[in-house]
Amino acid sequence: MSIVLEARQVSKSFGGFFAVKGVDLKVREGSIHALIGPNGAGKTTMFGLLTRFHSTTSGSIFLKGEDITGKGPADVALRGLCRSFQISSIFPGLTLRENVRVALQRRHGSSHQFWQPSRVLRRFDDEADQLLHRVGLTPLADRLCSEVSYGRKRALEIATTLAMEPKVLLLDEPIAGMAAGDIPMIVELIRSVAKDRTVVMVEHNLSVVESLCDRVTVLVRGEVMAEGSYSEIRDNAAVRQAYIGAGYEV
Amino acid sequence: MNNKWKTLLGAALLSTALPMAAVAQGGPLKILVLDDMSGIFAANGGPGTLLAVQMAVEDAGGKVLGRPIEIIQADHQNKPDVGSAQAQRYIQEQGVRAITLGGSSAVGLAAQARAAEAKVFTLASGAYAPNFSEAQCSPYGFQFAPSTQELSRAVTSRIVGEGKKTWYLIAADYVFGHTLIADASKSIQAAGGKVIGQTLHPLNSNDMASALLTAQGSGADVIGLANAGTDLETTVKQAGQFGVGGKLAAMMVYENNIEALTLAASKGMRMSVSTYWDLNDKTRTLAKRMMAKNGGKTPTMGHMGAYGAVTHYLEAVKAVGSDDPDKVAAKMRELPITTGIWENPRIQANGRVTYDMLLVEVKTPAESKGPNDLYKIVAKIPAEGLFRTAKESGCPHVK
Amino acid sequence: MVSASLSLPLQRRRNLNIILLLAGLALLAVAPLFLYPVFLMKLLCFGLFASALNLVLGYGGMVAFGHATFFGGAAYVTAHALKEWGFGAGSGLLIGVAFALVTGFLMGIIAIRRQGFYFAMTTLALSQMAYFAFFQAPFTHAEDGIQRVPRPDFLGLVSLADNMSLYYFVVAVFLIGMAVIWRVIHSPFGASLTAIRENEQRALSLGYHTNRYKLTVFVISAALSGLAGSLKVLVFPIATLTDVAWQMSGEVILMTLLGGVGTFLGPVIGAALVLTIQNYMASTAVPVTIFIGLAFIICVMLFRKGIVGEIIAVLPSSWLNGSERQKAGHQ
Amino acid sequence: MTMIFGVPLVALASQLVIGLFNGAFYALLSLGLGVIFGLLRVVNFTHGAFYTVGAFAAFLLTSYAGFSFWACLLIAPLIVAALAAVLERTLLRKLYGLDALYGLLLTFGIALLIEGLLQFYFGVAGQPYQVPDILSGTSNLGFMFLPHYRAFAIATSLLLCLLTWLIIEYTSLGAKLRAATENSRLLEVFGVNVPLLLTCTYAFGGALAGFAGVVAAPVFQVSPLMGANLIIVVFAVVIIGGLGSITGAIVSGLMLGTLEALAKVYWPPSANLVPFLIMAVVLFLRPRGLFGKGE
Repeated sequence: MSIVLEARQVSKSFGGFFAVKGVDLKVREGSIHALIGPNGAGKTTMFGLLTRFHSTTSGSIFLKGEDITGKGPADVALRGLCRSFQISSIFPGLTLRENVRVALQRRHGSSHQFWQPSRVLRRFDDEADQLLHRVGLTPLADRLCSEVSYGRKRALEIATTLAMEPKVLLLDEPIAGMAAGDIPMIVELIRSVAKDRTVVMVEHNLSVVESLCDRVTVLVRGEVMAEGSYSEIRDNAAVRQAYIGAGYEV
Repeated sequence: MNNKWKTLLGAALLSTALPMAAVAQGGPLKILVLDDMSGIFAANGGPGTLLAVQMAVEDAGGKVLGRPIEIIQADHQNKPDVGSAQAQRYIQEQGVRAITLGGSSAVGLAAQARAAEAKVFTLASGAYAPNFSEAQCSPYGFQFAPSTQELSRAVTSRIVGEGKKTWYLIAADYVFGHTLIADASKSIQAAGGKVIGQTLHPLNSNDMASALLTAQGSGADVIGLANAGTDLETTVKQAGQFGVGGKLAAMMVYENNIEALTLAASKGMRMSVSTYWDLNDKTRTLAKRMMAKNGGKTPTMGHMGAYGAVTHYLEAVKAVGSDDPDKVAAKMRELPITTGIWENPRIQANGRVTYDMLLVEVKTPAESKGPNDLYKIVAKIPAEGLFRTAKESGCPHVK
Repeated sequence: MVSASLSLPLQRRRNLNIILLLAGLALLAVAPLFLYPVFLMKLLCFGLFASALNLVLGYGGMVAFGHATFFGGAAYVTAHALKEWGFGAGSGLLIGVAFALVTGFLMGIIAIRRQGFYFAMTTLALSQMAYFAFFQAPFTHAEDGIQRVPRPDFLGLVSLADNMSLYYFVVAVFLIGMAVIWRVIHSPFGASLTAIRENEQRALSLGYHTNRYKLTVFVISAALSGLAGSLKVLVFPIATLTDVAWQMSGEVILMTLLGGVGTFLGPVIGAALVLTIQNYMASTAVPVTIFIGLAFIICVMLFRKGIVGEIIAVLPSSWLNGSERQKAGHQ
Repeated sequence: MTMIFGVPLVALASQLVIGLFNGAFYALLSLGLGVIFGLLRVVNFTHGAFYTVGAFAAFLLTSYAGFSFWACLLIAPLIVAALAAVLERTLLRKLYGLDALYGLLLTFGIALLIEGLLQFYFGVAGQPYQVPDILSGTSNLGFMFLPHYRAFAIATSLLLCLLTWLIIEYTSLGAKLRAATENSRLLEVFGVNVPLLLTCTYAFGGALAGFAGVVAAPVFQVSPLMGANLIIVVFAVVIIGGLGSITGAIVSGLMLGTLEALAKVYWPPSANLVPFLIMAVVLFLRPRGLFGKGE
């Protein structure tokens, strides 16, 4: 399997403090890859670096062999590297369908026309509805986003990200803060979207990681402590030590 | 919430009740006093000019041709757009027939342009750019104030004559300062002197230090001040602090500036004026009446000029028997000016009022006999040869 | 999936818009019979200016504190073109707009590098720089301003000499300006802009180069502000420093805020209110800044939605579209 | 005569002293602005008005109550501080939860109101204020006459800047201030009265501006608009230095004053543009300002 996303010796410091230090990461095409580690390990920062929301202090990042270190977040999104955020990230004043449409109009290159009437956007409605159907939100398509539950916002977020048809999907704690009953729905959703693309996720819930992920990278204090399959990681003494030290059950 | 709405509704209703243009024929004859009422020239003109106009109307019996005379005042804040809009509005909405102009010349010129379109009289009693009666003259415009040419000429030629040949000029950056620089340079050169540099500053500046130091650095014999109002006061004050006070020559100083700077600080300064309160019996009588009403402040040539201008306008209206603009304008040029404020006054075809100018010198505190005793008259400069003639003025209305 | 016939609320909404439009047109047509036309024209100029600012302030979510540069700058350029180069009314307006467009692009490029109040302060500082540049440039004649600007014909056909014909010309330009704003708001670009305003991070992650959209809306807004400024020169034949001073930038923010940020008609209504009160204050000795200052304080403390925003808040929610419903709720 | 790029050294030196004088005001004002911004996250537009109020307070105290300049130097800043505290308690406080831009607009409105009221009572023209007798002389420095008062103004302003910097960097109060800037919730946990701290900070920033106003009164005319035009240059200073950076405020204030003076010597029309041109360049090269850290 080829490497789709790669970080080489990536570091990020904030005023002398290294949030991420010399991290190497290789994500194989088609895999579900988890980034785990205690709080403050630099996982979300790493996401920010990969998707170019943060600039790197040193090191480089490659997407499908192309050096994207100097690119901006919008550029990499258009190249098929899309992320979600730790806290649900939606457009609260728009309806669910409009939310998805925002992504569609960008992908179809119809986002800058200020001379056309907005009804031209209706041509994306069918595709938007299909995406909403896929995440089980069809009945709520016309509701305002700010009016629906947290779990549905997260599902909507995935639908919106999918609208970009990403090659690599970066999910930052997709089930965090979710009611227990909603979790299986999202897990199934991730499994199904991962069929034809690569997924990288930050996740604290290790049973979810175990059931979903092919590979796991453990970050501790900004550095890679271990990498391997879930079972390899589970048996790694240093990882257990780090996790117990941080109060986690493995 | 309810109250908020009521207020807004009230405001909205009010806005629909704006007055329409209502020019009542045969109603009161309206005169607008358009001046700087609170700014840097307010003490030169402003409220004092309003008082002078009120007195002129009072002395005319408050009426002309059986119509009451109404005075409206507006503060143009020295902003040309404000003054221009006010002139337009009061002409179109209130039917104003004559406007006295004071404060920034830029504003006066903007207002005169609007007034000329509507055949409304403009009496420039406190505006000193020559343009009022030259390039931008109006058939209904009359400039009673001296212009920068007359103001600068007497002072500069005398100082150059004393052997101080090189000049550095500090001027306010608007039409008055520009024309004053141009006129002063001309008369300095004519007298054999030379202008070696100049600095322009915005209206109402509070720090002249840099300009003064540049002037000092230039090595000029004289630092000529082509600004007015509080700008002038600031320059004189700070010049004293930087030790260049002895080099100053001001071209546009009013009594109120001297009062603010004190005699001690300005003694010996020379400038020319169109009139002075202590000139003759008529000026003394008028000035004493003004002082009685304004708390003892010395009236300036702007204040007395406004009185003289409005009086002359009203006499012309009376003589014509109507306020027909063309007839009144002709009559104003024809009638002799009788107020006695100026010596040998005459009105040229371009609307320029000419008279003998006075060269005055600020008294020392010892020479001064009272709070209003500020100047001694050094010389009288005959009008002939001092003012540009109507032909020379370049006023397009003069054939 | 989209049904051919509109849903009932949407239909009602559309009817409301049409009624409002017709009522507005009728009002504009007869207004000069009751009100001083010069005042009405001033109102239309400032209404357009405030609406242009609203594109950035309300729809772009950026507090721009330097729009006087475009308004007053275009006024200077138009005045100069009419007076010194003998341009006609139409070409005079166009050159003013072109100037504002270019200046808007330059200011935008620098300012959008920072967000929030940094953006506000940067635009303010840059516009102050422009102020001094205008002050120094010989063609603006410093404190004097450009005076006695002629009022030429439009395309050599329509005379604008008398106030009534000028009034209808100003109405026409105003309507064109407002139509452009309407189109920009209700376009794919407008939808992108809404998304960026609501959640810029998310928009970035969906491939939006958000700065480019902000720059575009900033430039459009600058150009329309320029149109308003140029139009004002036809009404008041003078261009001065007042129109490029930072107080003007503040005043137009007040108009927008008072009428309702992010509402289509709010800025026009805000402008009308501010100008009316100014008109009354002009004949009193009370400085207008006292009123402007008080209005700001009251508006920020009590009326953050503005007049039209408050009206929307009391309308039945079925009349409103998504973002209006959002606005009607608590901000 | 020694010449530097065609300008006599003497003239250059004297202009630089004037530049330093102006720079001292920039530093004092941008310092207060920076402290307020750091803690309250409010871009305080009222700052220019505080400066004006300080000058007017001195003018009124001296003209009508016979206070000396030295007494005014102490009392006027306290008056401004009291005014600031009242404004913070009654108005500004209510906006803390909202978009920070409302704070900017509110303070803008307050500034206009204060300016308008002063204009109403005193007119636009400046009111004179005498230099205290003891400082009224001038010294001949060889290259220029330096009015003692200007020297005094530079010295006091710099001293006050230094003092503020020391307090913030080296005292426990300063440590609290810096902590509150990072995380105000944390401080509440430690038992610090955060609302009070905010009021005091706003009042202190106001007092600094008021002090600058008193110092300015004898040199410039005391006029309602004196602060309005200054504040925008100070904004540029703050952007150049980096918002929230104390050092940045002081250094860039002085730097800008002197650069402005240089501009006056070499190309006078550009002098007013210089602060803003520098700001534009800095924004391009270092968007967070010369001394700014991450937001």
